[in-house]
Amino acid sequence: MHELSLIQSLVELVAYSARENGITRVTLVKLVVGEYHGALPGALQFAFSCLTPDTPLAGAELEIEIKPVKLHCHSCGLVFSPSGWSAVCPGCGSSTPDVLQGRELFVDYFEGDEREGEAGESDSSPAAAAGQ
Amino acid sequence: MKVIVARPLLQANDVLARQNAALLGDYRLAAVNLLSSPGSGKTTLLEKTITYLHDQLRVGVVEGDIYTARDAERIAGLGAAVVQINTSGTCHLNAGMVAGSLEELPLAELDLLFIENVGNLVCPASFDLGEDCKVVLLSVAEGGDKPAKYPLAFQEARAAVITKVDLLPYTDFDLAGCLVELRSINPGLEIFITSARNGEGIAGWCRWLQFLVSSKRSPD
Amino acid sequence: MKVIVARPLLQANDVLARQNAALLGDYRLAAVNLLSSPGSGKTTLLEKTITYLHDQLRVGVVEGDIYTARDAERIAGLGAAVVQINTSGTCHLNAGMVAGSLEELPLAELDLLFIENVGNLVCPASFDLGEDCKVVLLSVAEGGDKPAKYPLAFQEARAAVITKVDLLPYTDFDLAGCLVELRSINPGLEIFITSARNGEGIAGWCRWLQFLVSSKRSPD
Ligand SMILES: Nc1nc2c(ncn2[C@@H]2O[C@H](COP(=O)(O)OP(=O)(O)OP(=O)(O)O)[C@@H](O)[C@H]2O)c(=O)[nH]1
Ligand SMILES: Nc1nc2c(ncn2[C@@H]2O[C@H](COP(=O)(O)OP(=O)(O)OP(=O)(O)O)[C@@H](O)[C@H]2O)c(=O)[nH]1
Ligand SMILES: [Mg+2]
Ligand SMILES: [Mg+2]
Ligand SMILES: [Zn+2]
Ligand SMILES: [Zn+2]
Repeated sequence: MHELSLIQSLVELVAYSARENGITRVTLVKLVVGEYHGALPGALQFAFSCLTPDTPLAGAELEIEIKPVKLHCHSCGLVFSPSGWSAVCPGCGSSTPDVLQGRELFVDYFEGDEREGEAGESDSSPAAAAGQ
Repeated sequence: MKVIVARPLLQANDVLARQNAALLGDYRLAAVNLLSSPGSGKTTLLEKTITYLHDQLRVGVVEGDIYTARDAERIAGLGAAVVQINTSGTCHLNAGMVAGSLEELPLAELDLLFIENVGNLVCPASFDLGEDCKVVLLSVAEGGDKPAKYPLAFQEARAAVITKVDLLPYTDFDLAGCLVELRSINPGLEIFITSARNGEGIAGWCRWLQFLVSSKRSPD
Repeated sequence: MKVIVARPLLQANDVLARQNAALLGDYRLAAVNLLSSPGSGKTTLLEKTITYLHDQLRVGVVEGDIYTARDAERIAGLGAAVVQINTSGTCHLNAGMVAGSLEELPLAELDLLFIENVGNLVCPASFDLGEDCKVVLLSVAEGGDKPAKYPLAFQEARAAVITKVDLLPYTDFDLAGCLVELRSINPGLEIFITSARNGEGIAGWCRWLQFLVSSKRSPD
């Protein structure tokens, strides 16, 4: 996955929601990324710091929670984190588990400052809010 | 002030993908998103498939490439309906690009739609386009370690097509070992072993496509 | 969502790339960034090159992969200094990742550094890492139309290595036509025609590497 598409989407989503909520300056963004999607936290931080200036997210902190893959074995009920990419159950050797965790890719929450009377000004489309 | 968002990051793409899926659903048109490295043989497999299924299914194609219309020209040469998308640098198709192409295709006159993604084993796997399933290609010449090294495409796919098996004698590809690794990465994966050059495995692959089409035509 | 054009990201990357270049300059250490599709033969070419140059140059390698340390293990098996970067999903190396690896390598004891990028003919071409030059690989099995369809890597590269020419008899690769197209895309490109399997072209490629190293050691 290209970290740029991730962070561009994040900036659009948060800038849009900030505007809806009358927030002019975002201070913290919490991102949850499942291991399946991959993305090195450093690469995401780097893209975030490059793509947020001139947006309401300028100067904000990006907090990243990586959710490790967790699988649930149908046959024996074991919940396990696979070693490498094998989906084979270490308990019973069966190999058709459900994915309990690891596919997440969402903005959990953000924090920011409200300013009286500034909410809803100008164009409020996501693209404009993201400073594109 | 804290604002709970809890919205998927690729929501903009996902919304468009669901619209594409709904449109394809209206026509009961099965759609397959083809993923692989550059040159694994996506267009060649499409050529063989369209020719093989000529009397049985009407196939349409969305061709995704960074530049050139060469793949679309190859498909058009077979008489199939085809639309070329040029991403002009972007490393994957997204649902919005595909939405535009669907408007240009005679959906009511098709039984099966292929979307050939940009040749890239990494980035396209994260973007749903509204397809019924993803199919990943792996050519024998690339080496059998690619599923473990580039796992997401193989995890997201419903089927994998191992291509160019006519090259087995001239490579160190360990077919048995690769099958074991593929099944451990994605136990539910359908696997087809093919050569577009000598025709091996094409019949089995096409049977599976016909099954996809009839499941979509008469669900349940 | 256009992915390649994000000037601020590339500019910030370039700042780090220039720092890497300055560090490599201090050691007069020539560095080559290897780009290609998955499985074009980057690691195999490195194995042949390290073995061939064993008595003449001390070679170090930064291995970029999404997952696994398989490529680094292959290189370590030859006794060369190697650091593995796992990008955990990211589709290219950036200069920051490479900066971290340079700290772990015995730079003063090396003559030539290879950076094997993630297998991806698209995204890595946009990110400078501080290398002296990019070299792009194209395997005969991928087909001769890849330079025209994925031009950026071929435009950015100083040299192209056509790999797996031992497979020419079993493919429809048009070598003469591909050379013409390569030269029209990038007239200054050095081109090497090689097979790691039968050794063809490896000597010429290694001569060029020695020339790179000596130019870096005694500039002007
Ligand atoms: N020997 C052999 N060569 C094949 C086979 N299938 C495809 N090829 C060759 O592989 C090369 C690439 O094939 P394409 O069909 O263009 O591959 P692609 O995946 O569509 O490539 P892009 O769309 O550019 O990413 C061509 O030279 C084909 O002739 C096969 O079964 N055997
Ligand atoms: N016939 C033939 N096969 C080759 C040649 N060079 C490499 N291969 C094979 O091509 C496959 C891929 O080689 P690698 O060296 O792993 O390719 P790579 O570009 O490093 O792959 P990634 O790092 O995973 O992107 C392996 O099965 C190699 O044995 C060659 O000159 N001739
Ligand atoms: Mg193609
Ligand atoms: Mg390699
Ligand atoms: Zn990418
Ligand atoms: Zn179990």
